[in-house]
Amino acid sequence: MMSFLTDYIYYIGAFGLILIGLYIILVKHNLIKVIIGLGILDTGVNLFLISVGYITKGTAPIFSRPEINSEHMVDPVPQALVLTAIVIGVAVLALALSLAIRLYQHYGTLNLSKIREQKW
Amino acid sequence: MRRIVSLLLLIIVAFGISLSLAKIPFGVPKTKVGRHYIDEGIEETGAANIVTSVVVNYRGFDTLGEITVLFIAAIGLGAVLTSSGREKMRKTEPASLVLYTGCRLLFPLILIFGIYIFIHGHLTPGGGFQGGAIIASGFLLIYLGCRERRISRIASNLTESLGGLIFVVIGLLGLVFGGYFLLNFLPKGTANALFSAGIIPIIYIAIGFKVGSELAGIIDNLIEES
Amino acid sequence: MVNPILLIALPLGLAFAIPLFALFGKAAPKYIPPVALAFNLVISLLLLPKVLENPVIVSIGGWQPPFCINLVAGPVAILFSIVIALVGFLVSIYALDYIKEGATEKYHMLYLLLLTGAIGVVLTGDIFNLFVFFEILCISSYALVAYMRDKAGIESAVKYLIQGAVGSSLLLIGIGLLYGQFGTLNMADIAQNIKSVSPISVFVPMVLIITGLGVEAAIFPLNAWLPDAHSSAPSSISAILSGIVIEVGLYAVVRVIFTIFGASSILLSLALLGILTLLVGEMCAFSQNNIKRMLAYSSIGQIGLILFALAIATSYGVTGGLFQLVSHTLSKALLFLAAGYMIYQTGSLQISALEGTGKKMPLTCLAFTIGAFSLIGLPPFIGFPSKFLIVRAALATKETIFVVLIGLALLGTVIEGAYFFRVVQVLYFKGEKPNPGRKEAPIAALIPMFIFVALIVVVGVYPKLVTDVLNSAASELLNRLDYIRSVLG
Amino acid sequence: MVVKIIQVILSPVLALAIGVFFLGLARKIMARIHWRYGPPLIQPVIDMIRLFYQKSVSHGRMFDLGIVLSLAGSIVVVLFLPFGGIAPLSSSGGLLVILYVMLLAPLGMALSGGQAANPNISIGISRKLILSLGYELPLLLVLLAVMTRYKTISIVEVVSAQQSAGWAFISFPLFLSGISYFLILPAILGIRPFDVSSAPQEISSGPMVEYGGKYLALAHIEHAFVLFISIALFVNLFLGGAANPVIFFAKMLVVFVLGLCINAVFPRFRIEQAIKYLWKWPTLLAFLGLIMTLIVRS
Amino acid sequence: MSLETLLIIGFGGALLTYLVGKTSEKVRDFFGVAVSLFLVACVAYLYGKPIEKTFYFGFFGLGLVLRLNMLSWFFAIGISGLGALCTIFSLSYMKGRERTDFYYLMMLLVNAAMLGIVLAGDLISFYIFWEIMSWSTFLLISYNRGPALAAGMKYIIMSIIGSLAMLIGMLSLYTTYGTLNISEISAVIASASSGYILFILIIFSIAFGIKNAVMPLHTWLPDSYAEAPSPFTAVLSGMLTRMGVYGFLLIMYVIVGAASALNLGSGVFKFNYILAWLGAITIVIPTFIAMLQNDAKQLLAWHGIGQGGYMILGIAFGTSLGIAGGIFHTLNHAIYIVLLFMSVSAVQYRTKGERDLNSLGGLIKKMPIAFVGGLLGISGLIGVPLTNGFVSKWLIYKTLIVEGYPFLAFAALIGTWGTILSVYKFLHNMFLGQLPEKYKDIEKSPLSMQLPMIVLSLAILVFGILPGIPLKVINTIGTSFGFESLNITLWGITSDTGTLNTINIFSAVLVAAVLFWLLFRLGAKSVSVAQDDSYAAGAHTPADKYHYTAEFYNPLYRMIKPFLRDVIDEFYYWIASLVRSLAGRVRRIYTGDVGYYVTYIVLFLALLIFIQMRWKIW
Repeated sequence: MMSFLTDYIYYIGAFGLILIGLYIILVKHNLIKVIIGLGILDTGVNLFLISVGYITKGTAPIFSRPEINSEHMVDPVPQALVLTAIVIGVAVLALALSLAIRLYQHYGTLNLSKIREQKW
Repeated sequence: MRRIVSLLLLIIVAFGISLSLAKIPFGVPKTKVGRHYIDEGIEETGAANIVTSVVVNYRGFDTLGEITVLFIAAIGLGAVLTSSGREKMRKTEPASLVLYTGCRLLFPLILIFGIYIFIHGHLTPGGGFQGGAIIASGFLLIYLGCRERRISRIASNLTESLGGLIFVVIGLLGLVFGGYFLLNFLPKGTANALFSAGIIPIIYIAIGFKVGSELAGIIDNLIEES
Repeated sequence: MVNPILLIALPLGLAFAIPLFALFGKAAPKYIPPVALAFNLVISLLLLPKVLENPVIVSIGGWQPPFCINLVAGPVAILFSIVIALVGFLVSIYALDYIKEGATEKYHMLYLLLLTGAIGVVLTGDIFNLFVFFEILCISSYALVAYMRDKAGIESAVKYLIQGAVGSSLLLIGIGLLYGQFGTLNMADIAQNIKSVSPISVFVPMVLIITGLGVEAAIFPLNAWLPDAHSSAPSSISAILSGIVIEVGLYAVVRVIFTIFGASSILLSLALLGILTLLVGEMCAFSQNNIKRMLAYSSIGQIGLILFALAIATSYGVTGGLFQLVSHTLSKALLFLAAGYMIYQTGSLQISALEGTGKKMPLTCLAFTIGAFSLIGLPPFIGFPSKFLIVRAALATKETIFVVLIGLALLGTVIEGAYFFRVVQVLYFKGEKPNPGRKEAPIAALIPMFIFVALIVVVGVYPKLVTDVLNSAASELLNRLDYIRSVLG
Repeated sequence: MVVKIIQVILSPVLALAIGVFFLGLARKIMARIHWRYGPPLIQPVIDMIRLFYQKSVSHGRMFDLGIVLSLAGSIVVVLFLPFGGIAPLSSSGGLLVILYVMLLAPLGMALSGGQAANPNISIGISRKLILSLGYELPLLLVLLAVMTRYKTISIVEVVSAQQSAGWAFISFPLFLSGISYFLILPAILGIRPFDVSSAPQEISSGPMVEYGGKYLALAHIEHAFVLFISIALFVNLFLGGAANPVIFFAKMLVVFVLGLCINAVFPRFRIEQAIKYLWKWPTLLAFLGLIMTLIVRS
Repeated sequence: MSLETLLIIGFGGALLTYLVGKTSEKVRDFFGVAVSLFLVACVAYLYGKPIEKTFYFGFFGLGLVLRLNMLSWFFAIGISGLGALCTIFSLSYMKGRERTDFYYLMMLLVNAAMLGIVLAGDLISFYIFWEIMSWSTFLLISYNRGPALAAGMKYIIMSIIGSLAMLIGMLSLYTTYGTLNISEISAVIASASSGYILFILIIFSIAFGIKNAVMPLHTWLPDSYAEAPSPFTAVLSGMLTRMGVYGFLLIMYVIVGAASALNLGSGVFKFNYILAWLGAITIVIPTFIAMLQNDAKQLLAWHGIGQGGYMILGIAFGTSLGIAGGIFHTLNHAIYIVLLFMSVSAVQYRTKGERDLNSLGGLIKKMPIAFVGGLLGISGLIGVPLTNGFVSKWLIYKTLIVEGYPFLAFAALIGTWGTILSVYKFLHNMFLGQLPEKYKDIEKSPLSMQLPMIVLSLAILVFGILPGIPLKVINTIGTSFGFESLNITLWGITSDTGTLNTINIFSAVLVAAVLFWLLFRLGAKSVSVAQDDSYAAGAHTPADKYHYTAEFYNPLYRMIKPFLRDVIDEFYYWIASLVRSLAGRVRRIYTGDVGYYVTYIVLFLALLIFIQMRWKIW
């Protein structure tokens, strides 16, 4: 059990974040909270990607000196992916917040269960 | 009720994912593509920072898309937020002199630091995005400190589009010279030298400015409206 | 030698350059999208003959796949890029006059980027790159749905954004799981090794990816964003959303299932899902009074039909599905464009408000009627050959389940007929005195509409024009080994 | 050929004579049943001739044409019916044609009456048509039974078949049909108790209310023909026709008197009552007859 | 003169008429009439020239075939001829209406489409023309606003269902035999299992039964007939509905072939026996429903259904007599029903659209031509001897009796008597009886209406007295189906089980009529008085024109009305309301709450995973 935790702690953390984010989006009615949930979800996903590429006792994949040993360099690809994913997440969050502002100006509330003019 | 249902669903999902996750042992080197990059990257791209070489060269196309996404976000934000016509100036009492001066002192330094980050993106950790974010934080500082200062929309828009254009044009030049889009057609130079890695620094500089102005624009818009 | 990369690079560059053009004049930006998309159309048509022989593989950065991102310009991709460029081009012409208020140059940028994202999704051969372009597609459509900044638009955009964001996060998880297991992101490379690991550990990422993409593809339980977004976006955008975005999403789903996972065993459940989607969509559309919502729900129904046809997974079926996809794109885009100006003139979204429009704006109503007939599948319009192919494919399987399902699908068609004919009646025959304050749509809107009409009629009368492309596209989708071989050499 | 022509001329005259004779006979017998003396037998003839020279009103072209048309129709039917050996045109379509040509008479009457805008006429016509629907139901079943029984639609062949095989009226399945026909006979004739359509007391003899003078005379002639036709049809179909006119006439006389005596005691039906009656017993019998015929045939 | 040029003239002419109409009404009218007449000329010219030509491979490599044989020629001439007459009739009827260009466009389009249907030599082009006909008909039925919309909706829904059934049948044939060419299919289908043939027959019968309004599928017809613009109602009732008969002939005797089509099932459960019984039901019930109608067009519409039953009854029995009767009755029905609708619409045209039988009357002197048309029309409909309807009905009855189906024959005959009652009411209430005050001074129908009516009246008499002319053509059709030939004389048919000889009847009636006319003239001169100056038990009829013929058969109604509810129609409406309420429930899925939507997404995910866990679909 303990070993499982130690082996998979990053995964567990990552998916913990993912599930928390999803749970927030599922049950919360406040738009801001939902957006926060989206943020948490993104973070979890990014953490998961990073930890996929991790190597035990890994080092950053940078040849600050050419003769450096590349044995334990972690996988650079997930890091690139995460970079992209972060930026995309930022973009989505920014757009979401701007929409939230407008929505509030229209409805005077951010309670999603009250904002139901578009239905059926 | 809703909570219970969602918990139930999430448990099922988590269980399923864990099944697949069990096939991905943590921390053991496994990935062939990544290995290839680590082994060959420095010869192939001349960038000491493999992550950078991956970001800008191997998977440069993703990065192009990535800045496009940020660009879209900035535009969309503008489209959603710019209140048509009326430019409303909000009444706020000016900040204290210390804060004011401090901000104006710090701002150039932050700018310099950001620029340093993305100029050395191919050597040290960091790069265009990080640098851009730092620059944007500088602008944020200005907004917080001295309220009446505004970046000019025109300028930021031009920077954005120029940055994007430079990226695309470099890619197209690669297509022209070598028949491949985003081909690293410039001399690679020696690793760990500032002037190395061909197009990578150029692209990173473009990205840096672009990201900086975009984030600044986003902040500007948000402050404008809220 | 034209390089498929231009299909993405040109519009992207032009979109970036739009602020520069804006310096030359307020009106300059709105001419950029038509130009760019006309370029794309020409390039795709130039590529077409070469592609029909064997797919063009373009690797970016000059490295060999799987070590770089590569574009696969196969028949499917080129077919889609032709459709996207064509529809985008016509709709952008329509938008010249339709989009007046708001920050118009932002609209045109977003529009162009949206289409670029769509083209990128269909062209790319790298799954993470697919994700990136998918995000371009989604985010720009979120922004465009909200473009009018009215109550409905903002609300729909928020809902759309939340669902889309959840979907893309799931997609990303799936991609991460795949990368963790195969250490590569190249679709062909993954497809090559897909059978080397235990089914369940591949199934979960597949499900995650299907779900993530399915949100855009409007598969039944995932399509709740669609009616809101379609009905409250500007009509030109509704046309694009319904004509391109969901089709591209469906393409992604099918590509993932057929090519990457070769999942022939879940096709039956996909077919059931398709029929479910069809029936739900048609039912909801049947009980609508808001014309754009009605069209939106009917898009759901059509997507269901397409999914069903593709899930038959015989060459007939896939050909029929792609044909139906093309015909739906043309017809539905036409319908939304026509409806756009009707609504603009009547000032109301209610169907009942359209009474007597047929007298005041005859050409628009004619276009609408033809689109509706084509969608129902009446000859001599394009909807008929596609429906013909689908039914033939379903019957050709000689399996009871498919025959029953096609029966249900045709039932859905009857319902569809019911509501479309109702609208046609309202347009022409309802209401004694048409309301005076209406006039015909401007020429800039009529030209694209009637190009659509011409396409619908011509292809409907002479389907041979497209069948060759569709056949080779179907064969590309169906045998993944050729795909793998052509990418990895 | 000459024989043919003679027959063609002869049979209508005979028919007319017999019909008129029956009319007179009818009044006589009625009177006797009512304990009156009654008019002489040739009274109808006298009436006709007198009427024929009286003044009359006409309501227009159709008013004249209609009655002529109906008389012509009756004549044609007479020509098609074998009368003893005399069957001038019997080979021109058989029973179906007769059935249809019998339409011409009421149709003509109705048209001619219809042009005169008299409420009584409308009411009378509607009653007559309803009544005809009432008795056609059993009549058709009867005719179908006969035609099915002898596998032909030609009435001559029906007759000849009976001459070999014996009367239909006493052969097993068809006697039911025969009885049913006998029951509906007065309805076909429009005499009591089925004279709702031309009830003199309530709607002043319905369709004929506008008739006067020659119109009325022709209407009487028409009635005489109908009388002849319906009885002759019965004789042909069920009593095996006859070899020579005399026997044929004898059979007709028997049928007529019987029918009259049976029905004379009834009061007049209201129209619904008439329909109900006609659609109950005669129809039932005719139906049974048809079923039986089918069973026997297979 | 090839067939595709014929069709091109048809369709192109329609479009041209529309375009011409944009410039000038007069030219448009002339042009439209010219096109329709030209089509008649072309078809007539093509008589007896069998053509079969594959001309177009664009449609998935399926050759689209156009072929002309006796059957298609027979229908083609009827279509083009009646189409031309109705177009001429419309000239004055449609004058001054709205959207007349559209009307003529659709009218000619429907004609061209019907020509395409009968000329089609393969099922796919058959289907294409069929669909074009359906939607253009829909547009024309809805042309009169108001209640016409519901009628049009009913029509199009049912015909979509029918054509989808046809699509399935067609494609199942295609997947089985790899061809859609009618002659090729008919060559190979004989080898198929009887079950498959039964399936094909049934699924096509749904399509054609809907079009021909066979009893359980008839409900679209009355409303559509009543609401469509009257000249088009004539086309609709005359030929368009009878495309169903053509389809039955095609599927039963051309494609499947008499040999196998007539021996499906056993005993009373033979396909054609059941079909015949459907036909019989279709005769009886609608005819008696027609008796209850007080709307002239509704009444004729129900008769349209009933007469369709005769045709089905005729062709269901694969005997040469029956086939001949069925086909001939199709033609005759077309002629007299078109004539009747024309006379109704003439009255409508003059009385400002009045078609309620209870408020018309006495028009005989005002509109004599219309009256004669109506008289001959109903005579044909009843089947009075010497009108065309008599001959075809005679053939059908004779078939039924000789084949030994007396109950079917009974149904047919009793249907005829119902017809007599209802159509007499039709004639009486429109032209006879009292003339209402407000119609005192209406003048007779315009020439462009009289002309077609005269032509059709003559046609009725000619075909009634010389049935040999059409019967020769029909006989060749029957023999082409493989039935033994009838021996046709110019006067009728001779056979050992009773012959038909119209000349005897004709001459007899003529002579007798002449004799009695003379006798009549012999009598004392009659003074002619006004129509309504009539004897009413001493008093004059009251001056206020109370309409005495309202509810003509009231006693009968009281008796039979309870049994004649149109239950089937109510059933369809029930289905429709069911679908509507179901749809209303389904859309509740999309509650506006985004939380639910995300729940759906996760639910979908969880469901798929669960299914995989449980059933291992991968």
